[in-house]
Amino acid sequence: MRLPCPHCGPRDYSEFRYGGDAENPRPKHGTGDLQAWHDYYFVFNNPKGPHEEYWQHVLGCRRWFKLKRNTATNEVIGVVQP
Amino acid sequence: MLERRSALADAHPFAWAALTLGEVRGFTLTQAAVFDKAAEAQVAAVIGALPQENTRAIESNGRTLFRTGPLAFWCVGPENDDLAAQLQGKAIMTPLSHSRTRISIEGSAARAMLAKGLPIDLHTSVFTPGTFAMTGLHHTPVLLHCVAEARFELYAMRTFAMDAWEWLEDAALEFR
Amino acid sequence: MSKYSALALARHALNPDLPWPRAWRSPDPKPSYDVVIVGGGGHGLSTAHHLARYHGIKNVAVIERGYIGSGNVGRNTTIIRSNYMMGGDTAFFEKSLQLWEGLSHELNFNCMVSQRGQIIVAISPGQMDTFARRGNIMRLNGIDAELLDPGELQRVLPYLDYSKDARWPIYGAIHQPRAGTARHDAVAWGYARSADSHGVDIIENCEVTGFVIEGGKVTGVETSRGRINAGKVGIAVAGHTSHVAKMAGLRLPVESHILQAFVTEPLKPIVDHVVSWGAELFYLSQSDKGGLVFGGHIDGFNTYTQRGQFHKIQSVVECAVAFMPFIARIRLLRHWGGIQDMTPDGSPFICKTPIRNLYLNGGWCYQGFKATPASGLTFAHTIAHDEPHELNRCFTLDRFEKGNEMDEHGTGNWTYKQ
Amino acid sequence: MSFRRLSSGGLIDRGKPVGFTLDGKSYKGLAGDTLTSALLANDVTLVGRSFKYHRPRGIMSAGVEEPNALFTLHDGGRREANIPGTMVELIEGLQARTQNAWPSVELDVMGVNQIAAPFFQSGFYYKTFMGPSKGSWMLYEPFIRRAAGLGEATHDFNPDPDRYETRFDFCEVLVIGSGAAGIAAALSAAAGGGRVVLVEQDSRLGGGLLSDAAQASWLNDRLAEIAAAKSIQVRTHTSAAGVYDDNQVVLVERRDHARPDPTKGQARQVLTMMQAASIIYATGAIERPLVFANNDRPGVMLASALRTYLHRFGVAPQSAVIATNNDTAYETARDLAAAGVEVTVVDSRDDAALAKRNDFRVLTGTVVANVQGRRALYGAVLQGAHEENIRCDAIGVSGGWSPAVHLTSHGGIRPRYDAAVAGFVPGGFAPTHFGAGAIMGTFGLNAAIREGAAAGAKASGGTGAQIPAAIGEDRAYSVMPVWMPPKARGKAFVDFQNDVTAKDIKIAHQEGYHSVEHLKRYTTLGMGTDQGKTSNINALAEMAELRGLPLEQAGTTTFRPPYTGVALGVIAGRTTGKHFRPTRRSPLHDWHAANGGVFIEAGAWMRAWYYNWAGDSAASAYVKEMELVRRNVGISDVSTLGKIDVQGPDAAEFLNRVYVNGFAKLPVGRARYGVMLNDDGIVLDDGTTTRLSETQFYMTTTTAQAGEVMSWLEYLLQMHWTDLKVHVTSLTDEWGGIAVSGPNARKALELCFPGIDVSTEAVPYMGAKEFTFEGAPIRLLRLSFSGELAYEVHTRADFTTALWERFIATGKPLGLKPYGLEALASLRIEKGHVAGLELDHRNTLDDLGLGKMAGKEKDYVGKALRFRPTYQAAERWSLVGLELLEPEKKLRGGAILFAKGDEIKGHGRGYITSVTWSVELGKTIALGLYDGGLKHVGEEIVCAFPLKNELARAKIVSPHFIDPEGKRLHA
Repeated sequence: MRLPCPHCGPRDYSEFRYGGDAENPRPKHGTGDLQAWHDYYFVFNNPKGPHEEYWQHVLGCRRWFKLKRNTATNEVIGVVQP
Repeated sequence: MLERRSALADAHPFAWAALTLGEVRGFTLTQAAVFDKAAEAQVAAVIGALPQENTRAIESNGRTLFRTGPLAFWCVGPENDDLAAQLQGKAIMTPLSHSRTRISIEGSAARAMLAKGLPIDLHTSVFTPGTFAMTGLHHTPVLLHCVAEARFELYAMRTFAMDAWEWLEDAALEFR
Repeated sequence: MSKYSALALARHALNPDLPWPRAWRSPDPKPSYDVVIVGGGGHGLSTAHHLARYHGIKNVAVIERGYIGSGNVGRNTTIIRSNYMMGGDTAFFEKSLQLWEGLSHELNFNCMVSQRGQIIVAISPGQMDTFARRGNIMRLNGIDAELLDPGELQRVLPYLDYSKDARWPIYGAIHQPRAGTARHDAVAWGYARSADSHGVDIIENCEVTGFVIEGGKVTGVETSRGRINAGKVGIAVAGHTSHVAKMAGLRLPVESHILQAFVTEPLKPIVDHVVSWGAELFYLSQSDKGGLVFGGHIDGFNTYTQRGQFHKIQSVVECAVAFMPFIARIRLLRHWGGIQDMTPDGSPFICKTPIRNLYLNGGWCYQGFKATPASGLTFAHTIAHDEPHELNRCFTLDRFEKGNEMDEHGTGNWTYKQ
Repeated sequence: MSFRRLSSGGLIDRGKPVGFTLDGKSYKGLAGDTLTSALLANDVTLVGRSFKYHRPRGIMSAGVEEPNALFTLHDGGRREANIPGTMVELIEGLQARTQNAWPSVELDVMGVNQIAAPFFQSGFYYKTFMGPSKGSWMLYEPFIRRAAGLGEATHDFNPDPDRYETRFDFCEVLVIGSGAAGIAAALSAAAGGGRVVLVEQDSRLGGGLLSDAAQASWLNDRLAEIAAAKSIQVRTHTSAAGVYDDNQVVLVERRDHARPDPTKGQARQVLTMMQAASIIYATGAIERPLVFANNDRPGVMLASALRTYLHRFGVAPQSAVIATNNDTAYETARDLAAAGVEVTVVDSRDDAALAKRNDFRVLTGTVVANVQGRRALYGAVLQGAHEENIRCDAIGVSGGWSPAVHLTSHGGIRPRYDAAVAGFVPGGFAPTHFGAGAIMGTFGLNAAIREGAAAGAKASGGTGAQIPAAIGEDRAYSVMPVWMPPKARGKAFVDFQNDVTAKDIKIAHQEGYHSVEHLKRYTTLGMGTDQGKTSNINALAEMAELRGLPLEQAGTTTFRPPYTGVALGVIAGRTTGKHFRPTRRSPLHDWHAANGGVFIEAGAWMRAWYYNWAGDSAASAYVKEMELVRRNVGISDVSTLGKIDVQGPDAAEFLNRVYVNGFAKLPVGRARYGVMLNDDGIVLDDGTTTRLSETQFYMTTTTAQAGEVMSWLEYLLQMHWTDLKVHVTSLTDEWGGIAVSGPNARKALELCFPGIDVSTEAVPYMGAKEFTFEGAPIRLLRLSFSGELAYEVHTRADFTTALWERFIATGKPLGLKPYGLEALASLRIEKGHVAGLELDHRNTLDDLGLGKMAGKEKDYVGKALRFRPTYQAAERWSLVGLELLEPEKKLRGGAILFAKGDEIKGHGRGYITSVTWSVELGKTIALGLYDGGLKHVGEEIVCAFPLKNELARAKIVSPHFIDPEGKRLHA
């Protein structure tokens, strides 16, 4: 698999680390009750299809980015601009 | 003065017909980071033109400059380069001279040897002089800089430098 | 059910035209069942077997999208063991191992349960301490476990790399003699044949497309072969749990990941145990057919494709060659992937859901296969009595809200790192 | 005398004899031979025994699909089993052994299995071996295991002395297969100017053309063009093993024929991870056997194989029957006849026209129903229009062709059945994938060339090139498959390697194992080393007929990588042994090595475990080293600690968020101990952070969590707190660290840094001081992990060794010495600092007795989920200290804790994490977690270690064994 690092361009999968689900909005710092943080941290859409997720180009420029990828095909749809 | 000791002090550089492996010592590596383009301009005002491409280094006032992030640079200058002082307050300066060990790889076999470990396209038509890449060698981060058609400099993490060296030595064996 | 035995085989050998009966029927779905199990994998079929045989609930359908056993029960590395130390795990997995020990007789189907022992090799003194804690808990719960020092280990496993060239030295190992392997396909087929013989309808090539829910209560399922009404519905589709549960409007603490498995060419016996390594997750055994079957860690990112990344394949094979150098010349014949439910704490769910009469069995992470018998036993009990069996009390959906995680290996609450 | 070498023809060098042995017997072959062609030339046709029935087996094919002719090669560490002789290039002195037969393939005692054969029908082992009692399988298994398996891997577990390489490569167009279509594709793609790589698993380019003497000149002209084309890179001996996501193709090159020397760094095999912009599959097709009684007898071969042995190796039988259901076999017959072989064609198709235009005998509407002969055949028994027996040395069979679609389905696209081809063709292609030639069911040579040229043009995005037509016209291809075996006595094999017969498939059908996967798994069909290359379609077709379904509805099989077996060694490459994973070294590594330091692996790090001045084992040395620190002063290497530069206007706010305790008001020049939680409220890491200026902090983390913490901070800043102006950079490699600990620590500093004020006023506890010493920047932090008066002296990595040596030299009068990791870890236990096994991702702040640190008012990461009900429960396992009450006994990490009077079973009330001998208290102490924690101080408990049948009494005490009020820290 090749992943599009927003700084370095397309690179081999082996240069990256996965950072998990990016579909749940993180409660703003200092806000959110137990339920809100539970739903953010522990419950997932886990779709079979397009999925937003975090990756870090950890052996490269160390950029984190939000990637949209089809979990049914591993096809990269693109970097989600913040 | 306290004596400096390189991570490769006990390594054995070699020069064969097809391949030369050595260490470059006596340089200053400074990281400059800013938070916006305006601040980047201020940096440029002090040290000169900054590289605009993410994959090509430029030479500027005796320094080699790499754009290592959207708003971050590696500046490799001569020993005792006081860039950090010059840019104090203008940018976030982090001296990294001791963080990276600079390994030189030269010769007709250099690309073939590096291709054993680096998941990037090293073809002469692609990885041309001036090109650099931040990538992985043997599970550790490295910055590879193509200095000339057949000469490369590999910036390895200091604590992994000997490991990288031993890996390169082993990879080089068939080109002896 | 016509009994399988050496005698029956002889009868068929002498009379070649005498046909074998079908192992299980291929019925059309009835309009309604007392219980519908979604998923014809090991867990679903085991559940149906237990419902029909031990709870007298025989009007049961197992609905399978493809062919039975097409999921992880036929894709795993066939290891069975009960070396668990968390309160809610120990008894459950030991019960499962005990059921394994009698399974071939329970089903009159040879599942080739081979208690050849599992040996896990430690690479640091600290790791020996964590192994010791696990082993002590096992012993205190009547489960077999023993520590091996490097000398003893070298006598049992002469082929590991004990040399100075090894990246990590060997400090010893923990051994569970009763652990081992079983023939994975046989488990699905054996449970299917038994469930079928007790009246369960096994319906293959039938995909569930939705749930019929009225007033917070499930009353049936929509399928590619029409609506099927049901008093109760159990979901046992590990790998696709989120996907199916979503049809019932549920979001779960589950992500789908690929775990790869590998088999080499068939060889005469060389590896007589299940051997695992503490350096990285790595486990290997030799199948009765002679292939070395091994695996490692999940690739580590959400996916429903059954294709793994080659980088991961390399890192697992690197473990194999570094750990047992003689293996280098043996050839990899096949590698494949299974889609596995991963939960934040690495432990499963066997529980009720917010929807009445809808029950969930999933989130198995790495331990689905070895859990198959006890999973069926406890899930059947949970469905039959509408309350958990004592062995699956901890496998609830709300444990993360309450702070009752069961992180057996202290990996931390990350699905993709578990 | 049945097979023989012809006096002329073939691509072998009759001037270069090559000696080799089979089962110790010497033979001569020729340069250019494969092991099997050389054996046939020596008229050796019986080369193995079958898997289940131990039936005599011969050579069936001339390629990768070979199911029968498997050999064991070499010996010692180089021994390898199950190697198809068709793929072994003959080299001088090659030692080959036959397999699965004892004492020899001629008289194999296990042949008795053939008598019991009816018993061994498919799935028999699921139906028996269950009695008499529960565990009975364990009695049968050893026999089953010994009977199963093919070759023997090793006797002595010698490691493989050979060397393997892996490498990365990139290209625009990858062409897989070098038959007519592949050659045309490569030449056409090269016109696009990009990098074209042409891979061929065989030892030379040409594919099917090598078995077709008539095309020799066309082939040679094209090969010359390829050699001249700079942009084409040719890789022979190279098979494409698998195709992975985003066009990563794994190529495996074999170099055995070149006799590589590992001591010269030459690899035996090279694995290339090829990143291809586009891929052209020109993988050809594999001929199918026909299913009839005794179709496995030595001498029954694929018709195309007879043709290959004739044209490539100049080897042929005296007489042959060619049994076919399609047109291609006539070319084989024609060529054999031309070479003087007595040929009869037996064609199941009832078309008189076929008989005419040939100069050899053709019997149409007729099939071969059975075979005469056991260890070598001598005749064919015909059925149909012509019922007769024909004497012959070989039977060439052609059941039609199966396109080699395997690689195209690795990406998840299922093959599609094409009735005209009577085989599966690619079910579709990704946009950057193309197919050409026989794989597409295009069997005409010129059609394949046109298809290849077109694919080359598309793949390269260029206009392509005109490729000259092959010699002669394409003949039409027609096939009329017959799937069911003719009625006759004897086993009719479908899968030769796994001994799966037509009858076995019938049984699987009776029992309801209908789906393709059930069929394969129940009968083991296609599970051998050949992965069913010759058997899959015949089996699927028979099952389809039994079910009364058209083949396309009966389903297809999924092909999994690798296409052919790949040695595990070449997948691992050089990433094994000491290079298995990278080794991380402190700047002081060389000093430790040279000065009696003994190392221990700690994650990637090599750390000084203990020094031999104190003893010759960790157990004996660490106590001396602890005494040194408690009573005098020692130095220790703490360079492995994670160090992070945190800079920016919002640095203080940032730290205030990630640590549970406050950092906003930390004064410049002061350090503070901090604890971080993960979002879930579990302790992530701890460490000290020093404020160097209003906007700059120097953070340290544990050695183990350094990488995780760094990524975590970057994640928060880059993905969530983008409004914060903070930049973080790892300084772990930039700074080395030396811990100076003990009552005389300040004296040691004064001796080392004359003229620098290190008084407690200048550097109070948790104070920091930056200065330059002999050109080296120093960060002096007054911190203590040991509980003694202690400092951490950080300096730039390259200076660390010199500074360390300065401490050793100037500290001599004091008796200063180095201490290692074991003592460091033991000292912290005495002080009750948590580390390692206490920070195991399961414990909360309160479990570790750190709850009070958390700011009541301030917000911090993990605050919300920290307050989940069970995390706040009164009775939790939390940190306690333990003192052993029975000196003659041992405390051990991993011991389970029970209250006095508890029954010693179940899960207990806690466990021991860390144990040490306390030099201070003169007894064994430990840290552990215990239900209710410090509420039980003073109680006697029982530590159980059933693995060693040990019980020991201990007392619960505060984990702060020494100096609880911290006088020494402030001394």
